[in-house]
Amino acid sequence: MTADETRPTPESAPGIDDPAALLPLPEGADLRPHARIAEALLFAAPRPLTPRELAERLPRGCDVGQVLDSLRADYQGRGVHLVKLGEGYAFRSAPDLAPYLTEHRNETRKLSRAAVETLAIIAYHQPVTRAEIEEIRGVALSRGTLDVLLEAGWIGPRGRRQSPGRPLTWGTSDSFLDHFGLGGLDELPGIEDLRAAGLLDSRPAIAAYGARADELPLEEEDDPEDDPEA
Amino acid sequence: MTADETRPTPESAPGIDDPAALLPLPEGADLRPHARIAEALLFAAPRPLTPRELAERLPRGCDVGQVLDSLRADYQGRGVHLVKLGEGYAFRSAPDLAPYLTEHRNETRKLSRAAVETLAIIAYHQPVTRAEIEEIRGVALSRGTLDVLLEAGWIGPRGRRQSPGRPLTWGTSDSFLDHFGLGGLDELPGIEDLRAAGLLDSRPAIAAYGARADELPLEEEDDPEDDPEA
Amino acid sequence: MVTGAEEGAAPDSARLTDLVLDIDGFEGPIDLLLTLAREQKVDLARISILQLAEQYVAFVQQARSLALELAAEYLVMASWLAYLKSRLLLPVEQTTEAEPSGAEMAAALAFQLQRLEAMQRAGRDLMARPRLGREVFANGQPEGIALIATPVYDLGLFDLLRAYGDIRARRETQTLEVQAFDLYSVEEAIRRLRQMLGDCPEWTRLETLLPAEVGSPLLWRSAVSAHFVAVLELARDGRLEVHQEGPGFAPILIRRKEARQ
Repeated sequence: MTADETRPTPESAPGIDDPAALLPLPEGADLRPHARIAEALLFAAPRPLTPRELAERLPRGCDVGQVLDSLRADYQGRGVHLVKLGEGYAFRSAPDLAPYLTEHRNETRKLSRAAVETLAIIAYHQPVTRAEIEEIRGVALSRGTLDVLLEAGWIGPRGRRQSPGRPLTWGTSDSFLDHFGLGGLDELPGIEDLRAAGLLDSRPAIAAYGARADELPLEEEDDPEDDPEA
Repeated sequence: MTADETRPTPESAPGIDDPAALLPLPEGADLRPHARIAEALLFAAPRPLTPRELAERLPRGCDVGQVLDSLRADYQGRGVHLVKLGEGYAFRSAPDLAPYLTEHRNETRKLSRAAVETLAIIAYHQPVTRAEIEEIRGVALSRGTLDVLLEAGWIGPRGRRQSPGRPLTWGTSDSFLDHFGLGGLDELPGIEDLRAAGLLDSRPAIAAYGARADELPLEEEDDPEDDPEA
Repeated sequence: MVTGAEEGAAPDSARLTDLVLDIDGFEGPIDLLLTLAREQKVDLARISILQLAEQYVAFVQQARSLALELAAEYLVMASWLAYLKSRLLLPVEQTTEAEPSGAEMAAALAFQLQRLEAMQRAGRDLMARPRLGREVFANGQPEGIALIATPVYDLGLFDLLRAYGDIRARRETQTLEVQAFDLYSVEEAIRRLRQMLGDCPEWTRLETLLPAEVGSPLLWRSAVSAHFVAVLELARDGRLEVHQEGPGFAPILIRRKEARQ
């Protein structure tokens, strides 16, 4: 076969090319050929192998215990260890190297509109219950919305409201302040600041009832004269 | 994972518990801590890792080439080898131990003769167009031949030839090199001899025959709809 | 390097028949030619193309005598080889420049045969290598390199404030809609006027019929317009007559319209 010419020659593998040469092993013989086979078997196996399973695949007369001991010793202090997992044995990366096998990466994500609004409501109305958030937004909170904010570390529970059902309340965390560059919650701009900054838009629906809005003070904060867009 | 509970404590891992301790490496320092990390990385990775990928995960200032050389030497003669596969490196069982590992062998579908020849032509003549493959084989490629090679992940499109019709060209992939244990295309069996003999020249074959063949429905399969990319 | 020298006997016809019957095993005419060429048992670089052409033509004739159907490309190759053979046998003459000489054509064919043989051998060599998953194995339990993604949200204070501003704006809208129910409805005005029509056989000023208990100016204005619309509705239904003296804001008069029975 021409392929053999380019095949890497097995480096110093004494007498393993012929599997038959391995059968009946004399007492105290070199473990190395068997250790090589066990090493490859444990490496390639899709699950840990028990000593019994190894013995079935190794040449007859081979002391599996000895082979495993010698392999374990070979890998001591290396980046990969031979470990016992239940009844079986397998190679595993050394536990102290776990930090190198873990890649930490920042992943830029976009928050859903619902999450941003919920965060805003929690920030302005804390401590606030889920029901109150839903009332303010006018829609039910979907399951994941609070989870996303919790995972981001921006909100946390703030105890229970002393009202029927004792609902949990939510508030913002220190890392919320960090992220948004706020020295404290009192630095959140008030309603009037928002309006002055053009962040509180009037909706077309208001114009439709404009005649009436002139005469009726709607809410204490909502002085129409202040509205720069009116 | 319950497996972790049975995992032994790392035996004699000198001073690697703190990853930060490894950064800036003095000239001529002990390779061993870095070799351990590279060993674990290569062992854990589900595919070959390039020196660049290793360098990104190793402490700064580490000579990846040296680390790889030392690891390769460590594993020489063992049941598992560190091999170069294309641009990457990976641990693989020693080829001479194949008889002991046959149990893991997943029976791959036998490739047709046409597929084998086509793969060889793509490997040795890449980038090569479908028409050129047909010219070398003297016969039209049947429908499934390229598909089989594509499905195996061994070939991929290599851009279009700047010639009339802008035909798509084909080449081999990294997993081709991985599957056949090749460190690079220059390790293809006998490629140097073939090149020296001029047999890899893109010389058109028997011009007169080819010209007449053009008039025959030989290439009816070669319409653009056949483009496996489409 | 290729000559038309006659070397070796004509191919054994029994052997040819075997080849013909095995036609499905060939990957085209070049592959068949290669098989025939190997029978010459010489280096392909020194193959007798003339002899090869004869063998091939004999093959095609044999196939026809056996009434086997040959693919068109085999017949095309046969005619081309017959042509090549005639070119090789004729004395070399001054041919036109466009037409390659017989020797050139033979050399091109020899090259193609060598090239195909090289690729067939390369394919076999590739397949004979220790292959991943067959002779060589990767880690059967790769632990993988874990990716721990820390989400970083692209959200600034501005976005947060803007969202809160939007919520507040929406709340204002909602409040207005709720209060809008206080407006005097046309339906109510119709109901009210119908009840009062019995007392209006004569022309009556609409404003005297308006409700007195309406509180807010807005509600009163809506009551005026609701009653005006109600008057128009009832007039259309033929239940009352409406009359206005002069233009502009002159008083609107209504009276009951007698049912025609």
